[in-house]
Amino acid sequence: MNPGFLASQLFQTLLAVLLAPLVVGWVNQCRAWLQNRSGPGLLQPYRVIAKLFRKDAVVAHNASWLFRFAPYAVFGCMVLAVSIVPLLATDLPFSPAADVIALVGLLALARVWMSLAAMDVGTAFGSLGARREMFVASLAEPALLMVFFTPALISQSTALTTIVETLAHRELTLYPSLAFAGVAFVMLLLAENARIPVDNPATHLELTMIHEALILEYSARHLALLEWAHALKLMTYAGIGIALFLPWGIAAAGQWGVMPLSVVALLAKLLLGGAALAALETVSAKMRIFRVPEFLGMAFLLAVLGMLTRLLLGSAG
Amino acid sequence: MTEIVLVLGLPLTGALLLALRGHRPWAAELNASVSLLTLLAALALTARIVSLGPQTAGRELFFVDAFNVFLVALTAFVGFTTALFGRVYMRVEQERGKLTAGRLRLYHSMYQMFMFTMLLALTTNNVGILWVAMEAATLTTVLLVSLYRTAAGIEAAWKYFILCGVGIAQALFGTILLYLAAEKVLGAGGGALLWTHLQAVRDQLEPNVLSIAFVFLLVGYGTKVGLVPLHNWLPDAHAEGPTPISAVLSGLLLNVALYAVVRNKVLVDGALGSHLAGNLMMGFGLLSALVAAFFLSRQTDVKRLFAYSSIEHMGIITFAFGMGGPVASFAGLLHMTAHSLTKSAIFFAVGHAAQKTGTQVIAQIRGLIQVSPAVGWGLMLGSIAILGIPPFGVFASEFLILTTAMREQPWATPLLLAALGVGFAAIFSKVQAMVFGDSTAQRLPHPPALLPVFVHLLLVLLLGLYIPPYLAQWYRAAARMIG
Amino acid sequence: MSSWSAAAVLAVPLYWIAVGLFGLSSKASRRAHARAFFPLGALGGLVLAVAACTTLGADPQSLILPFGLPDLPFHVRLDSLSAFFLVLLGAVSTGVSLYSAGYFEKSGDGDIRLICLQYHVFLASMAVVLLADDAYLFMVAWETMAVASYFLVTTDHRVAQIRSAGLLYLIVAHIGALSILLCFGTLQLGQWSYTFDAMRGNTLSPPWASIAFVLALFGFGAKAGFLPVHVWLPEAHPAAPSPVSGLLSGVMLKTAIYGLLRVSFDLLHTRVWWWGVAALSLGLATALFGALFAAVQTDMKRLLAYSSIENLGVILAGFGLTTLFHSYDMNVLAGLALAATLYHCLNHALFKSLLFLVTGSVMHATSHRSLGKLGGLIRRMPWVAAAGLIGALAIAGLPPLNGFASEWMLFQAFLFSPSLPSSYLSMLVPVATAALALAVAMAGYVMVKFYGVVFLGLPREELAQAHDADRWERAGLAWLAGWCVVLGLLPALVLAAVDPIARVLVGATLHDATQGSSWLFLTALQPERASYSAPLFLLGIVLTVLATFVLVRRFYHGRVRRSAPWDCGFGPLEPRMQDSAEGFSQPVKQIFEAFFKVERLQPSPFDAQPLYRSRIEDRFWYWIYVPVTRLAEFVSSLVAVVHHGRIHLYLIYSFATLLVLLLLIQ
Amino acid sequence: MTLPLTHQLINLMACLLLLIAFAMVSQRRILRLIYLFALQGLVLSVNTAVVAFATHQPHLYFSAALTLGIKVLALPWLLHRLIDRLNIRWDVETLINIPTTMLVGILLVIVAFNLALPISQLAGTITRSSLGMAMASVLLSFLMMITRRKAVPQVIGFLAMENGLFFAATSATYGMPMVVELGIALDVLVGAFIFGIFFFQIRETFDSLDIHHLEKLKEKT
Repeated sequence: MNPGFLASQLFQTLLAVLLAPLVVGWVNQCRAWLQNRSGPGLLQPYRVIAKLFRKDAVVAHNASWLFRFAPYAVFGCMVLAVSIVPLLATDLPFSPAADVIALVGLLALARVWMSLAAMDVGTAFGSLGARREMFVASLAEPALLMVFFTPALISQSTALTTIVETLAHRELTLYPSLAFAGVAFVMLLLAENARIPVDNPATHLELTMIHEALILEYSARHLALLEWAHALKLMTYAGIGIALFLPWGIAAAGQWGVMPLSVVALLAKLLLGGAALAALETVSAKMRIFRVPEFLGMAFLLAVLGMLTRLLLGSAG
Repeated sequence: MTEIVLVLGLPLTGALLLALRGHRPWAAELNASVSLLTLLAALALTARIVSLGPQTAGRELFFVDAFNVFLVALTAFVGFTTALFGRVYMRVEQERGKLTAGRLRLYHSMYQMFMFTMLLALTTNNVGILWVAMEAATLTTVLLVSLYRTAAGIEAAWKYFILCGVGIAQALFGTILLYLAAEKVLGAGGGALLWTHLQAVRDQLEPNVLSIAFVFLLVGYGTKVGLVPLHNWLPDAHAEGPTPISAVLSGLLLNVALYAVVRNKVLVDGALGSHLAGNLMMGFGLLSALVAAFFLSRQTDVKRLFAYSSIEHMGIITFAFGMGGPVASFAGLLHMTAHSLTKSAIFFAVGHAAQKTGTQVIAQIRGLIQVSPAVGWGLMLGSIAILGIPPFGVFASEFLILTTAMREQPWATPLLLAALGVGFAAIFSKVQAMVFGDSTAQRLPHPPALLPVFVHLLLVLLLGLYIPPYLAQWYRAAARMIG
Repeated sequence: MSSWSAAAVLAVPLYWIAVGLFGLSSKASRRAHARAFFPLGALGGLVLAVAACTTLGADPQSLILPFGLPDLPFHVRLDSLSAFFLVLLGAVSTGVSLYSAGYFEKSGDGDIRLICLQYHVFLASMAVVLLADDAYLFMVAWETMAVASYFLVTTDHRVAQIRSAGLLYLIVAHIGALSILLCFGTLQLGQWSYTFDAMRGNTLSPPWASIAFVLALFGFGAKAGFLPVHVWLPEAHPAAPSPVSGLLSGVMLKTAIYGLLRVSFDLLHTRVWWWGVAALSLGLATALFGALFAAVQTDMKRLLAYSSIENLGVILAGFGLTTLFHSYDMNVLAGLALAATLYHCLNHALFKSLLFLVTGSVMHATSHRSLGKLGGLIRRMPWVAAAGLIGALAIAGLPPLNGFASEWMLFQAFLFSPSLPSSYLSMLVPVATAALALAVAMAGYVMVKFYGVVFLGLPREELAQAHDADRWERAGLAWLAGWCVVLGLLPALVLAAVDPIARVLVGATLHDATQGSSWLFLTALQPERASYSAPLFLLGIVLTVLATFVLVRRFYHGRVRRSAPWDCGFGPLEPRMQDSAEGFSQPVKQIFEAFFKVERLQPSPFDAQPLYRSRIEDRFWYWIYVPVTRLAEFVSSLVAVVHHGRIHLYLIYSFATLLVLLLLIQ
Repeated sequence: MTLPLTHQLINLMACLLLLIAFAMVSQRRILRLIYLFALQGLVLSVNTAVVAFATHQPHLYFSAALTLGIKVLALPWLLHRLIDRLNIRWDVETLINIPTTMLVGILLVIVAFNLALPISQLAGTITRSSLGMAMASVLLSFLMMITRRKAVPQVIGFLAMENGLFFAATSATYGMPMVVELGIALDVLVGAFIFGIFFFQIRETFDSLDIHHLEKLKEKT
């Protein structure tokens, strides 16, 4: 592969990794505005991470190697995930190494590491978080696959590159089946990124918390990595959403000419998306933990419906 | 043919000797050695037949062909091994005061007498003599069934006597009708009752008479085969008699009775040109297998259990012969052999188990392999063999029967499947409980005679894995004869 | 290929039997015995695997042995399909035998000589099942396999549950075998033509072919643990010694898949589309069932047994998809589905046996099987924990291990099925895919539960005596774990092995099905269609992880302080505050309550020592098995009336029989 | 057409046989049963003799003598002694009511005749109807065995059945070959002896010859 491709890959990855906390910050900021609070500022996440990195780590007595290794693994998986998704450019050198199914697998891998690490210390909260996380995931993961399969049917491929090219770089057609998939995807995004109404990262209320319970035992650099990884996860989902549902303006790899344009497009989409997310979170209320399966079941159903409509309407769907 | 004289003469003289001296301590050894000599004679006879083909002897009074000579050899062999087993078994019974010397004498002489009648029934060429021998077989064993003089024993013997007597009377009537039909063709006199002659003219015999005759013969000999619903004597007699007798009843008498039925079936099919006899036999066979299977699950007495399993297997064999054709008949013969070897082995093992635990009640026999692994494994392997699990010979025949049935009588396969499945579950659950777990057995004064058990099982294993060519030839010839 | 390898393949079963017999006769002490004979068995497995590997793709070689029935000598045939499964058998048995050398030395129950004999006869019979080329030999080997494994399962026959488990197992196995027997009965042409060659030549009419297929599906399903004949599996696998459980689950279940493939693709020529649909739906139902029940188990071996049911369900679904494609002559797609199916067979064999061996070590170390007593073993037995981690990640279908690769291919195959001609079928696909996805995701949940509860957290009971596995056990674990990784990283190996099979069975070269696949890339149809590269994947993960690690270390090497975990300020944390196994599975129990038959014993607030117990039962037991046994009992009670004891009655029977027959023939 | 005297005689004997069979079915007293049995034997042997005379078969005379010896003299005498020894000579047993038994008997006769019809067509011998009669008496004896509750009458029924068979053999086929005849006779004799032994065994075990003692061996239902 020529260096141009490699460069664009590196560029996208770095950009995403650096941009990720900003997105979180932006969402929080929007939420603050919508709730008539003056927010902590866009750069707050960076400050948090930086501070955490400088602190001394506290690790429980009986924590094993797995506990200390997990943050790196999770972070690594997330970086990989974000570099698979075509944020700026399609057919990046890495994209043939993993299609959407592999992407889902990668996210699952990260999740499993995190849950195992949470169970390692052996506190009530850790296992509680792990249980809830894995359970939510075990419903969300198939739904996510279903969401992917609708465009995969449209583009006759599960490779993100091909999907994006089919959807974006051909003449514009409206796919009703994608509407279903889109709604389902948003619901999944909320569930997977620990946002209201499924989870609320702002509290440590044991009745409701999922993500926070998982990382309760972590501190300092480990916590920083996990937080960052969390931001990267949001970034990845945003990227997936963009690639599947508003793929316009994504450059083909190596076209440096178009690259700035696509950066701008990306930022614009992220701005809009973040604002929309914040709005969604603000208007909806946290639901009881046992309502979550119904919520996800709905998403699952919508995703399947999407596939069915696609099959029903044939090429028009 | 001197062999035949020996085969028949030895047991007879043995019976007379033992009738006089059967109560002596060495009587058991004498009994065994006579059986051994008989076995040798039978082998010689077999060798001759295999080399020279079917033969008649004694002014056509005897006729030996592939079909009956292999039964002769089998009978002599099982007779011998059973005598070996009985040697130890009856000694223990005597020392436990269940038998007096006088009864032992009765046992020994009647045992040889029984062997004589079996062999006579097999080797004779005369349908009438066959009948006489079958009746005599009943008479010789009936007193052995009541040998212990217990209430249950006497009851069982009485039922055995009455039911088989009545049945055999039907068979006599059938024989008379056969003769009636035959003399039209062959003229009055001895010739009209000889297989060899009847075979020759079987297609000229009057079908009407023969169909009626076959019904009487089937009901008659079928009673001794233990076909449902004529079987009711069988479990009682097996359970109450001394174990060696149960072994020979199951292993030999049933075979010989079935042999009589099949012989007649050949004639009748020939005369009718229809498949009437075959259909009747298939019906009885299926019914027996099915009913026996459902009986099995309720048994609490181990010997009754295996008596019912004998009914089941006789049903399967009858079905196979009824189906006919080279493969099915071959399978039927193979199953006969395998069944009598296995079943007698099982009865040997069960006998020792019952003596060790002092009871025949299944619920009180536990954990045999704890105390005496040999008995335990003998019972376990024997049951596995009889349940039709390879590589034992019973499986080979069941394989052939089932696959053939699937092609020729598909309707029957669900019934067979049900019978085999239910039977398997019933027997194995009980056997497992007896063999495994913690033990209730104790030691015995004499070491058990387990050689016969494992010799039998080894032979059955051989039948499943490798049937020697001459044996195969022999089966084929017999199967061809049965058609 | 060379004929020596075929000869070696044929020799190995005999060698195994010989080893078993020597083992039976040897008088060595338990330790010496285990050390001596099981490694020999492992050697046989290794030879088998290698030799079979070299025969892959070669033309079939057949041989006639002078045994068996007179007109039906034993026919033996070694073609690619057999070779593939023989490789599976060899590879797994190598690891398991190595492990057994350490295991059986320690485990007290059973006579080692008998175990050795039964163990090696079991291995040999499985090999013969795969080699047999006529119905008789096949059935002989098949039933021998069942009986040998039965004796192994009931090794510790003093325990009542183990006895009943063995009984149930053997009964189901025998009924299944009978139905396979009838299947062969429909396939043969009569007149002693029981060889598979003859059956290949015999084309059946569709109805008869369907009967044969259904019989085969039932018969082999009873061995593979498909619904509704799965009940024996969760009983028998926990009852057996762990290496045996590994073999049962890893290899024996696969022989059922082999038989299914052999019958429906090799012996039967007619294809009916609904066979595929039946197998597909049955498989998915089985997979979901297994996953859900695995999630709520509290005994680690039962949990693994149910997860076996789930995986076999996935395999059956793949088989069904293959049949479906093939029935519409879409051979390339059929090839893809077949490749996925076989690949998953191999993977499941490896990681499931690995996990069973892990449970064996755990049981030896702690003498506990119930998850409620374990925990924190990662610190006491690092080796086992590491092996277990690999196994758990692999079976959870996580990249870049082997479980993911096969599931990836299976999903690809599913995504192609909208191209099926019938619209109903293609509508079926989303639902099917969804079910599959749900089962796979649930597997992840199950494995986190398994690994987390056994190896992580704090010991729930005092497990001070827990010790790590010994040399032999480590060797076995390492062998299997290593293959899990290798097959995950290099799917190309497996594809190369499967290709000849696909060519024979569905008439498609995988080269079309997976164009542009290289050692690096695994693709479905065309590269732009879909591609996945495990090595790059691993590379990516490793690189990024290393990079972050180095960077963090480089810039932020702050101290690490050890302290007690945060206790929310209310006092010391106890191990019992962790999730128990029941607790972990509680959400599943709650959401999918309809599937389970749950008995809950709830404590009242006033109990002196409150006790909470909940038992999960299998509804099928009450839907099918109980009624059937009741029916049998009822019938036998009816029959028993016949034997009434009165001699008059008996005379009347024979009298009536006589009259009826006489009137009948008139 | 009128049959020759011998044939009429044979038919007469057949009718007698059947009559006696009916009589036995309805007979309560054991002693009388034994007499009836002896009578039946007599009829049998006479019949055999007649057949022998009609068909000039010397060996049938022997057979007739044998029958006379065993069935008319030996067995009845034996049974007689037996019931003396067991002193049950005045035993009376209650039967299920006679008319029904009779009715069943009639039905059996009809069945038997219809069955025998085709055979008699074929039988070119002098025997025409006698076979049907014989079969009827066999079935009747069977019926008798079914209805009896005591051991001895059951045995008598069994022996009567043998008589019927003999009659069939002689009249339908001019008797079986000699060797068979001998064998059958021997079996009957031995059988009778063993029955005797049984009577004593049963007696000493249950001190009664009532068969309802012999109903213990059954399936638990």
